[in-house]
Amino acid sequence: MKILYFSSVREAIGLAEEEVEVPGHVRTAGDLARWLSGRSEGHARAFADLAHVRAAFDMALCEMDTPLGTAREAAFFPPMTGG
Amino acid sequence: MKILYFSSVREAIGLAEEEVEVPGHVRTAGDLARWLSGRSEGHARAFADLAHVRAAFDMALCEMDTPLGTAREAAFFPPMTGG
Amino acid sequence: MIRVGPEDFDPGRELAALEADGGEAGALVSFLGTVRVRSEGAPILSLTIEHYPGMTERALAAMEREATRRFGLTGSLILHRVGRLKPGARIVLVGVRAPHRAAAFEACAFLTDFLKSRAPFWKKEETPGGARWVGAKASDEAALARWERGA
Amino acid sequence: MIRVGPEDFDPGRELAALEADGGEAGALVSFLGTVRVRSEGAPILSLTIEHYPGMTERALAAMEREATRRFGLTGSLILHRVGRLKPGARIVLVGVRAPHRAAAFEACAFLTDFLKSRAPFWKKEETPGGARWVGAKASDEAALARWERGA
Repeated sequence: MKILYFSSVREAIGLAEEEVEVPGHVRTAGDLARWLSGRSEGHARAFADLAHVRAAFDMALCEMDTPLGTAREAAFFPPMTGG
Repeated sequence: MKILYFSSVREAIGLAEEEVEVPGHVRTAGDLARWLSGRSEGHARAFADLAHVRAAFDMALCEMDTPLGTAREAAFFPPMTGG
Repeated sequence: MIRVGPEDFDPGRELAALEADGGEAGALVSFLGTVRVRSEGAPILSLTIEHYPGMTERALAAMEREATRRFGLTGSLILHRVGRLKPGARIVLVGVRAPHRAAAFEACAFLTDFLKSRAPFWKKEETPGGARWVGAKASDEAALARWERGA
Repeated sequence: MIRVGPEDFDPGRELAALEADGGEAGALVSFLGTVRVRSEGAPILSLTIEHYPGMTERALAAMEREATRRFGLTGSLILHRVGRLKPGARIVLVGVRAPHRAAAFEACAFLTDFLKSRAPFWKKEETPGGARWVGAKASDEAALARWERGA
């Protein structure tokens, strides 16, 4: 699965994107974030407080309890600040 | 005193403005309108229902019970429709 | 800045001047009103706007001062045409600058609401059925009530 | 119409195109957002806007469709810049056309509110004290609640 990081999440992890093999026990966006947080100190820092992380599956915003389903791309980022 | 008429009030009266000598018993904008309504059939028609007439003294909106005071110009017109 | 007259205006140019002049403000909101093409199904042939010269400018300047005070504007303009206009023609442009978007939206709506029923303009619509003075709408008075409550 | 990219835009030209294309609508409301000059007293040296390409355009197009449906718009545009911008530079232009002013004001505020916290943009401010990601504001979430109640 392709994982994208933006803004402060990208900076904490030090990567804009990576390709990962997601294990079967990862069922939701929150599961995915918790599993990714084991990959490095930067990942752990980025996902330390999921209340401040937003997620999208296949370019659609989702909640941390949204199931992965057939998503091929996931993205994690802080709350958005457009306009 | 200079009296100005606008929009449907002007059309009913057939005058855009006139100069009048206001008698002493005319104390308010409403008094003035009622007194003016005696000047012609057009005036009577224009002032038949004061609920649909607005007034200004010296270019400031006023109510029908506003005293004439030192006003030198009065205007009567229907509700405004700008914008 | 207030301007009332028969001349057309270029909204792009006017808003660019307001933008250039707006100091530190981060938000510019504008309203452009144009002559409608239809009135209750009938095609509009023309719209004629009558005004009370002198009082109009005073009323608009007072509204602009009040909006500036109330919403902390750093710049504003109100342009309003008078005379006989064709369908689609520009009637009015209101533009305001403020540090934040909420104040800018509020100020622009405030000015537009007051323009509708507290500035001495009157509109006469001409359709194939004849000419008639546009009536004031209850909804326009209702719109004003919101600002009076919040005063 | 949606456009996202690093290029500057000319609000006058964009709004003129929207005006020309707006059919029978009598009202055009626009919002222009520019980079502020100061942040909490410190001068802003630059503002860098990051985005999620692809998702941004989808999110803006969905907002535009929703505003069109909800407020009966006859035309609209959303332009948003990305990349490194200077103080005073244009960031975003939202323009909407509707038959009446109330719907146009509502729709423009609706789009601007959703842009703030539901489109994948992130802002980083550089001041003499360093660079920092701009935090989301509670007031921006509160602004959205108004539209959800009214849905």
